[in-house]
Amino acid sequence: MTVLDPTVSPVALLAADTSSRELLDEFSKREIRRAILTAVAVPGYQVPFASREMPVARGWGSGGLQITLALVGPEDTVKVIDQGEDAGVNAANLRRLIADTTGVDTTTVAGEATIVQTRHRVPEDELGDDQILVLQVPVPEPLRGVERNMTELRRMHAEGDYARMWVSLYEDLVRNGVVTQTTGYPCLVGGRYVMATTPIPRWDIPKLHRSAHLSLFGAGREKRIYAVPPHTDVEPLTFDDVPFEVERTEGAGCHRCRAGRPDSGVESFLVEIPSTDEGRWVCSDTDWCNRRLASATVTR
Amino acid sequence: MTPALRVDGLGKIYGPGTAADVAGTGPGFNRVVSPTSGGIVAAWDVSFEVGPGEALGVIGESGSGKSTVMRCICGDEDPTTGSIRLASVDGGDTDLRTLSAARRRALRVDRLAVVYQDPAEGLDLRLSAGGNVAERLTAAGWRNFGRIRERASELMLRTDVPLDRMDDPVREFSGGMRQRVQLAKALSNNPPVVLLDEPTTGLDASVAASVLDLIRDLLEELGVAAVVVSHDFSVIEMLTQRVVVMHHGRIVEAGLTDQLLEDPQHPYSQRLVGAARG
Amino acid sequence: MSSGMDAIRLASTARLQGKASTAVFRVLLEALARPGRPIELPELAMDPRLPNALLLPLALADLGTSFWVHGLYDERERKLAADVVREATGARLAAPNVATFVVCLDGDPSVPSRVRTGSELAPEAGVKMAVQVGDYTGGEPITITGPGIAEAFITTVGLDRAFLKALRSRNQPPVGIDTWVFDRQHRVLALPRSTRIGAVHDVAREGLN
Amino acid sequence: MGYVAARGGTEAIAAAEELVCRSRLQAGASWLELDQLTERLRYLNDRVMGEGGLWAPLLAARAIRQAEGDVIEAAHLLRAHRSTLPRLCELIPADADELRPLRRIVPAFREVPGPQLLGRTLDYTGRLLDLGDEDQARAAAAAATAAAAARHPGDDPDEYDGATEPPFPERLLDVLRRTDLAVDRRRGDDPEPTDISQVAVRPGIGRSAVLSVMARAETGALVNLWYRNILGPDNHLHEVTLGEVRHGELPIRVSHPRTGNPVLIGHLRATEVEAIEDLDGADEDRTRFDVGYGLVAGHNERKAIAMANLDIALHRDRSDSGLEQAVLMTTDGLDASGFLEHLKLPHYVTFRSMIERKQAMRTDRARNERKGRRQHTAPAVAPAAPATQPAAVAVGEVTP
Repeated sequence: MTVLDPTVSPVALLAADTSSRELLDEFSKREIRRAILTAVAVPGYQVPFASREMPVARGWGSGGLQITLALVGPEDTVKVIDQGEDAGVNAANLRRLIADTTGVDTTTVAGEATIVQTRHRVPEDELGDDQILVLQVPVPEPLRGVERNMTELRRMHAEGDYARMWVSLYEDLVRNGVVTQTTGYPCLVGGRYVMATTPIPRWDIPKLHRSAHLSLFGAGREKRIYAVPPHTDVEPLTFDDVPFEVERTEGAGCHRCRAGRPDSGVESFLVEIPSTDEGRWVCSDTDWCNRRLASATVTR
Repeated sequence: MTPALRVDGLGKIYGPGTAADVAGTGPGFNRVVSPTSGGIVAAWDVSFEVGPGEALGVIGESGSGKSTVMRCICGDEDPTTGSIRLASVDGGDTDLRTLSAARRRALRVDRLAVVYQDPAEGLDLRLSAGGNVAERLTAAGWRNFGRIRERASELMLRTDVPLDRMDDPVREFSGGMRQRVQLAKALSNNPPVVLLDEPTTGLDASVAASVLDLIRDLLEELGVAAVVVSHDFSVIEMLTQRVVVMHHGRIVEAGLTDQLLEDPQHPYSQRLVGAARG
Repeated sequence: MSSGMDAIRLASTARLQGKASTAVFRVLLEALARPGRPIELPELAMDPRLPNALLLPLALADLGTSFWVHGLYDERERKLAADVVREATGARLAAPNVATFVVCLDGDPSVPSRVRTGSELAPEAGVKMAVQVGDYTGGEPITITGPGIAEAFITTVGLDRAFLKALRSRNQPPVGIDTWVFDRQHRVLALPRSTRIGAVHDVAREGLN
Repeated sequence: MGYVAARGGTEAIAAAEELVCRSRLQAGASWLELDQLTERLRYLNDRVMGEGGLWAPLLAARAIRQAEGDVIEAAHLLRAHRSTLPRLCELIPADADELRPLRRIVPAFREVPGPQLLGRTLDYTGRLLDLGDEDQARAAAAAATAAAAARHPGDDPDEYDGATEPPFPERLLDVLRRTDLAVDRRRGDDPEPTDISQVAVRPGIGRSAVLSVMARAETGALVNLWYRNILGPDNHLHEVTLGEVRHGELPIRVSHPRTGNPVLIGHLRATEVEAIEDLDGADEDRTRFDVGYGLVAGHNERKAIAMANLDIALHRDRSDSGLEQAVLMTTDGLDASGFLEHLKLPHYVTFRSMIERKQAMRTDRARNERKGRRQHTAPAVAPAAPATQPAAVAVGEVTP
């Protein structure tokens, strides 16, 4: 390392170590890391960050990918899922980009991962305090349905002025009899900021509430990072007398591992197979389902 | 007793100018444009108090500065000088102008309500009537859907909005009914001070009369402090006990409403009363 | 040797690249996510003459950021530290009220009142501050609650009452200062602005056990 | 543990990628050389550099070839490549007066200081599709290329060579300022140009950032935003008079990292436009003009004109009309097409949740119909007092 040559720019020296395979240079990582730290210190606040272009398109997980790449070190093991599935095409693509450019280990087992990058789901396994969940966020602004003007949105968050969000819930109940918000249910984080829960299903929201793990949310296209630290309140916005409802279908159970059937004693988020026969439900978390199947086989 | 609302030395200049440029404007000069700066002295040296349960009228022609005064009190405009105090904020010790914009906006949730001439200013026309009431209640921290529904129903009943229209968008309502919804929303959480800006102007005469009746009854029942801004002496006469007359940005006369109507002193007041009686 | 060359030589040990930079960041993140808990720093090649508090800007600063180093006791040490950070990161030296990073080498309680805290509209403008202390056992006992903390606990962080009081008065979330406290046993703990720091000098001492 | 290949997806994307690469190679045509792109498809190459935010003609050509001509894909490749490059120093802001023009027109005047220089433009080429013989054209191109290579600069006195022309002393804006016909809105609050690759732009950001966003915008998006405001529902724009339209070479310098002295590191071609606006607002100075500014990388006049016109519209539009947000947030080609195309990703978890809510609505409706109750009264849950209920909640005698 030639460090005493005063004609060499100190910045060039810092950059010199970056291996050519990496998708982000050292400075880009630092900028993302600064935003991550601010996000953790201000739970639920959408921290603006520069957001580099990634080898995947905007809207395809570029925000989550940048967070993961800013986090991973040689000790890490990464799991990547899309819709709960490790084998999905988008998950597979992101996993291979991360592994090929950083050399990090990957896994499909939630418990083995130090970093879980996900789109649209939180794993069924409860994550521990040594794990970080990275969520890909297409639309980070929870209030966009009630306000389009970004300056006004900024004011509303700054003042904690969420009355119009409550009114939209009121109107929803009046018109439809139930709260019709499906995935990405708005939550109040740490009693302060309303946050968009990516589009994870309502089923997954309780897993963010006072969790042992740290959750980081990355919106690459809209250039925002936000976070839920461990042991932080994540409360779905709902009226006191209108219970928050997660997805459940009476009588449905996974046709593979039987999760959700009354005799299984365990529930999971099920997705539908469009058919009319008995096998029309299956776990969205494929690895969790596989492990249940395997252990059931062993038990038998 | 602390007045519910107290305004001292309020002034507002649009465009260039400071207190030094006020000279040469006002009723005595028959102009509001400052001869030195060219700025418009919309209101100057306006002071009054309103006690709990009392309604004060502010009367004047358009351009007299009465609406400017109202917009300065509620925070839609920032006055050039003067102070505004509410008994509900630090017992009247704090000038609202020293508060942050965010805190001033927060006062509009439960300390102060405004009823605008145009319901579109005070309502979200895309929302249902009940939703508009819910907006104020949820902003004030109400989190029980059943209780909000109940409260909204009470208010619809009280303001003569048919209950079966409560869940329809206000956009589909007539002008009079929109104004009733605006009243229901403004009064939904019993704010101690209500400002009404030409609340019946623009309504058909018969509709205006019934809305006026409703306002009078509500003010009496609620015991709120009210400021009623109007160009129309019949409105002031019906709703208020005391009145100030504004002309070219200044208060030219103040007194009990019935006395002032009976025996106006200032020539401008005499002209206004004359026009109303004529 | 001139102090400039000295700084360049020291900076060569303090320039955190690739894995070292990542490892330090992960510790800073872990500390911030679990406020008040000391975390072991990774093994680094940094010259032992340099205080660990410099690791905050050394791991996170770059061309587009600025920093300030505060230290009343030893102006030579302060200046050298600043030169090293500038040389190792490319960041600009700036006044404390505008700097992205502030390093406080001596626990001077006037520092929290001199740095930027951001605003409700831009909480991200709040400073990231590193404070160097001797060890965590000294200083004022405090209770800690807030995000990242499962149950409130009582601790000391090596900062005295005046410093903590100054910090508390600037932290009005979402506005405030995110603080990392480095001790001389190669550890760091964090007090993000979201952490509520309570006074316990009048609380029964049994609470510490 | 190593790399764990999840069954299914990994094989599928690897096969798809392999198919793309193989098809590209075996296209049944000769290999596409980079100079064919930089020299024969220069508008395309310039556009990709502009929208990619990176001046690198050969890299842009590679990107276009790899993207098989998809402009946004090529811009994406350039930008993702840039993400891997460390940012070692900042350019010294370039002075547009140093632009050495290859073309310059001033539609606002017939006679201007300096020449009206039509230069290389498609404007007055007959828009007739050339159906000439391919072999003849090939031969003509080869002959012309050879002749050009043999010629030395200055051989032909009639041929304009931008490099020999000094910078023009005055631009139209200088003339307007000298004659006191232009509003002066030079300001000091945005002294250092914002690098939009380093910040998340949002409404309220300085003008330099807004201009940068437009300079990097997708050409079609910017042209459409302009036209939408001329003819569409938004109507924020007037038709401007163009002052300067220039295309030329701009010297680029950096500060030496140790000495701080400026060092010339090269040139880039750029298109510059000044758009003159006739002010007519109630609070505007009708006795003067205002000027909007456009500067984009490469030769792309329509984008630079749209930019200059939108610049002045943004300055005049002080309301919350949303024009600023539209310019800042909706004109980036990668953002828009990336989000559009993400709809192709699996969405079965969200769709499942949507179906579940539809069923919940039906269940609720059916339950209410059974009970013969109006659908939208309070839910069956017994209302409890709200936690933060104010002391008095009633209106007069209707107190419950």
